[in-house]
Amino acid sequence: MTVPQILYVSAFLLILIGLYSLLTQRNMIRMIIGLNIADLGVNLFLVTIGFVDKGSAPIFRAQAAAGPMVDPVPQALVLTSIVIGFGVTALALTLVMRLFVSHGSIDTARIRGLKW
Amino acid sequence: MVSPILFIVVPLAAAFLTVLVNRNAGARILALLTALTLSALAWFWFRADLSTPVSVVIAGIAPPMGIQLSMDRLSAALALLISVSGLLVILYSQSYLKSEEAQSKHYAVLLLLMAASFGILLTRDLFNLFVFYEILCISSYILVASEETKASFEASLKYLLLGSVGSLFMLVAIGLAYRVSGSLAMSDIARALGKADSSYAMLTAALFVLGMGIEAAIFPVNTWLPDAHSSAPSSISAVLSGFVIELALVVLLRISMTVFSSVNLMLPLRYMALAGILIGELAAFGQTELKRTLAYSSMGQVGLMLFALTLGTEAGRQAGMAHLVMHTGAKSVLFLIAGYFIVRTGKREIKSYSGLGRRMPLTGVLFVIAALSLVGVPPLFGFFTKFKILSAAAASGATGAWLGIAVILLGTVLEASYLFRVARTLYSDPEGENVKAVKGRMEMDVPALVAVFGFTLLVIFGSFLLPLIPSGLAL
Amino acid sequence: MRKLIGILLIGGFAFYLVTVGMGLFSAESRSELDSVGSEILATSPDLSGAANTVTAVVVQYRGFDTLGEVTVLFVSALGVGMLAMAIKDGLLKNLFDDNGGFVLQAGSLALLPFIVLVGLYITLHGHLSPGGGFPGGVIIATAVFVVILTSKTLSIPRGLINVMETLAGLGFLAIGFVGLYSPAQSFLANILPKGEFGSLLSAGFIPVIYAIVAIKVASELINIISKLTAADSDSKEAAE
Amino acid sequence: MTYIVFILCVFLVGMALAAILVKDLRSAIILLSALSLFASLVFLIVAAPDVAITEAAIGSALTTVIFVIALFRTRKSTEGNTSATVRRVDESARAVRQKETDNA
Repeated sequence: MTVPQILYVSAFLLILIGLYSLLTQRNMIRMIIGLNIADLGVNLFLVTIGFVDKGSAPIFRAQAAAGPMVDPVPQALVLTSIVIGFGVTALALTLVMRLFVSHGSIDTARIRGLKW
Repeated sequence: MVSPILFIVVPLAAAFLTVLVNRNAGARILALLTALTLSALAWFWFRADLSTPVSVVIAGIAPPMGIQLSMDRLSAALALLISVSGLLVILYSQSYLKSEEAQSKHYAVLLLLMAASFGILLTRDLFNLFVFYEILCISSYILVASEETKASFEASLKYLLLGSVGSLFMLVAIGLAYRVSGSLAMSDIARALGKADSSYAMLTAALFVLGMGIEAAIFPVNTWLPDAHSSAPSSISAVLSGFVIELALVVLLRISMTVFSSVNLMLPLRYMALAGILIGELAAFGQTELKRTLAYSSMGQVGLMLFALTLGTEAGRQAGMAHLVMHTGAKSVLFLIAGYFIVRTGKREIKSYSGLGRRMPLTGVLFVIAALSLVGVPPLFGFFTKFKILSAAAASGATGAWLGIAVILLGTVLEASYLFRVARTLYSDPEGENVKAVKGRMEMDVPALVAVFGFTLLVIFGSFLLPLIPSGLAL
Repeated sequence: MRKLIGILLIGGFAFYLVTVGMGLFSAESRSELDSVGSEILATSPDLSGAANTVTAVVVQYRGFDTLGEVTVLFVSALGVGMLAMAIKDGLLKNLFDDNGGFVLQAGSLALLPFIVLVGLYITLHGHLSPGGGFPGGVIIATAVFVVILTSKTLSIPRGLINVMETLAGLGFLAIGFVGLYSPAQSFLANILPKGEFGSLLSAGFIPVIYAIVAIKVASELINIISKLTAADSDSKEAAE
Repeated sequence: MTYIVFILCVFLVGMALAAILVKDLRSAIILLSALSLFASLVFLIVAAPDVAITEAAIGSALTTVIFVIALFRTRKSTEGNTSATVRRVDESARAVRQKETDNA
C-alpha cells in the first residue's frame, strides 16, 4: 500500500466512525465528539488529495530541498476547515449547555419537545 | 466605480461595528442604514446592463489561482429581493423585538446572514462558496436559537447537527472535484467532470447536492425545517422561509446545471420535489399551530419551485423564479403577522385566534390576501406564477410532468383547505376568554405594519414584475 | 432500530465510497502535481514574496476565504455570547474560586508575556515558517486563559477586547479597500513592497494581515471562553 | 515512511473507535484530544506543517477546553440542583489538596 492509500482509508474510516457516532448516540456531547472525529477525517482526506510522493513541505528555504513539493492549496483549505469546525463545535456545545439549563439533561431521548 | 464586492464588505463592516454599539437603538439604526445602502446598491445593479456578467477578481489574481466574483442578471435580481426583504424585516424587528434584552447582536447576525447570502450568489469559486455557505448556516442556527425558548434550542441544535453533516459532505465533494480538475473555479471543475469517469462525477455531484440540499430543504434532508422555522422568532422565520432556503435552492440548481452538467441530476431532483410537495402539504394540513402549518407549507412550496426549475425548459425556469419571488412576499407576510398573533394572544394554536380578524381588521385583511395569493387565487400574483408553472410543465413534455401537475393540483387543494380554515377562525365569533387574552392596541405597530404592507404590495402587484424576472441560470 | 438504520446508511455510503475511492488512488501515487497548486508554487515567490507557499495561498491567493473564515469565528463568538448569557448556575465560579494559591497565580502572570511573545513570533513569521495568524492568535489567547484559570479576581476588560475585535475586523476590510482603490484596482491586492525574499520584513501585506487575523482570533477566543466561564455577576454585567 | 504513517493511522482509527465506545465521557474527550494530537503528527509527516500546527493549537487544545467546560456545566447532580454539584466539586478539590499537603 502506498502512503496516499493508507491515508485515504483511514480518513474514510474516521468519517464513518464519526458519522456512526453522530447517528446512534443519545448523549449530545458524544454526538458532537462524533462530529469532530468526522471533521478530522475530512481534513485528513483533503491533505491526502494534495499529497505527492516524496514531496516536501511547500516552503522555500535557502538550501533548496530536492524533489517536488506537495500541493499548497488543499492545505490552505484545511486551515479554513479546521477553524470553521471549531466555530461550529463551540456553538453546538453552548447550545448543549443551554439545553441542559432548560431541560436538566443532555440525553436526546429525555428531551421530549421535538422528534429526533 | 461601484464594485459588486461592496455587497459583501458593507454588511461585514456594519456587523463588526455593531459589537461596539451596545445600545439597541443604535444597532437598529445601523442595521437599517446598511440594509438601505444594500437596497440602493442592488437597485443600481438591477438597472445596470448585465447582458454580459460583470466579473471581479480578488487580489488581482485571476482564476483558477485566485477567486472570482461575477454579477449577472439573476444575481442582481436575487440581491434586490434579499436586500429589500432584509430591510423590511429589520424594520419589523424594531417593534417586534422591543421587549428582548441584548438584541443588538441579533442585528449583527442578521447582517452577516445577508452578507453570506450575497457571497454565495456572487462567487464563482467552489470553496469560497463553501465558506460563505458556512457563514449562512451558522448565522441561521444562531438566529433560530435567539428566540430563547426550549423548543428553539432543540430545533437549533438539530439543525446544526444536520447542517454540519451536510457541510462535511460538501467538503468531501469539493475535495473530489479538486482531485479530478486541479482547480476550484467552477468552470474548470465543470470541464474536468465532463471528462471524468461517470461514477466519479456522480459521487461528487450526489455528495454536493446532498450537502447543500440540507439548507435548501430538498425532500429527504428537510426534517429540520418545520422545527427550526416554527420555533425561530417570527421575523427570522420570515427571513429563513422568505429567502434563505430559496437562495440555497437557486444556487444549488445553478451549480447542478453548470458544474455538474455532465450528471443527470434533474430527474431525481424532480421526483424529490414532488415528494416534498406531497409530504409538506399533507403534514401542513394536519398541524394545529399556525407557525408550524406555515413551516410545512414552505416545505411544499420549495418542492413546487424545485419542480419548476428542474423541468429543463426556459419557461419552467422563469415560472420557478417568479414563484420564488411570490413566495418570498407571501410567506413573509404570513410569518410576520403570525408573530403578532402570538404576541397578542400568547398562544400558538390556530383555534385561539378566533375573532382576531375583527379586532385587527387591517392585519386580518393583509393575512387573507397573502394566503389567497399563496393558494393561487386570481388576480393575485400567486395565480399567475402557479399558472405559469402548470403550463410550463404541460408544455415541457419532461418525464413526470403530468404526474407533477396532478400532485401540484392536489397540493393546491390541501393548501386552500388549511389556509381557509385559518381564515375562517380569524373571522369566526370570538369566544369569551380569547377576547380578554388579547392584549395591546388594535393593529400592529406602525413600522411592522409598513413592513408587512411592503411585502403585500409585492404579492398584489408582483405580476407586473413578471417581464423583469430573469431566467438564465448561467454560470 | 436507530442503530440498524445508522449502520445500514453508513454501510451503503461506505461501500460506494470505497469502490470509487480505491479506484481513485489505485494508480501508483503521484510524483508530480497536476493542479493549480503547481502554478501557484511557480508564481508564488514573485507574486507574494512569501517563502511559505501555504501562507501565500491563505492570505493572498485566497485571502477572501480568510476574510470569510475570520467572519465564521466572529459569528460563532456572537452566537456563544448571545446564548451563554443565561447560563447562570454558578458552578464554574465556585470552581474557579479555588484559585490554586500564590505560586500558580504569580507563575501564570509571569508566563503571560512569554506565551504572548511565542504567539507573536508564530504570527509574524507566518510567511517564512509554518504558523501564522490562526495558531498565533490561539496561543495569545491561551496566555489569557492560563491567567483566567488561576486567578480569582481577574476581570476581563470586555470593552477593550470588543474594540480590538472591531478594529481588527475593520482593518482587514480597510486593507482590502486600499487594494481596491490603488492602481491594482482589486480588493485585497498586495500592493506593499515585497522586500527581500526570506527576510522578516517581506511579502508585502502578508505579515500585516496575519497580525490582524491574530488579534481578531485572539479576541474572539477570549470572548468565547470568558463568556462560557462567566460567573453570575459577570454575565449580568455582560447583559447590559 | 510508509510504516510510520501506517502505524500512526492504525492508532488514529483505534483512538476514534475508543473515543466513541468508551463509557466515561471524560475519557472520550481526552481521547478526542489525543486523536487530534496524533492527527497533527500525521499532518507533520505528510509535509503539511501549517496544518499540523493549526490542528495542534485549535483541534487539540482549544476544542478540548470547550468540551471540558461543557462537561462541567452539564454534569448531572444527584439532588437535581446545581449547588449539590458545586459542593461535591469543592469537596473533591479540597480532598485533592489535602492529599497533596499530606504527601508534602
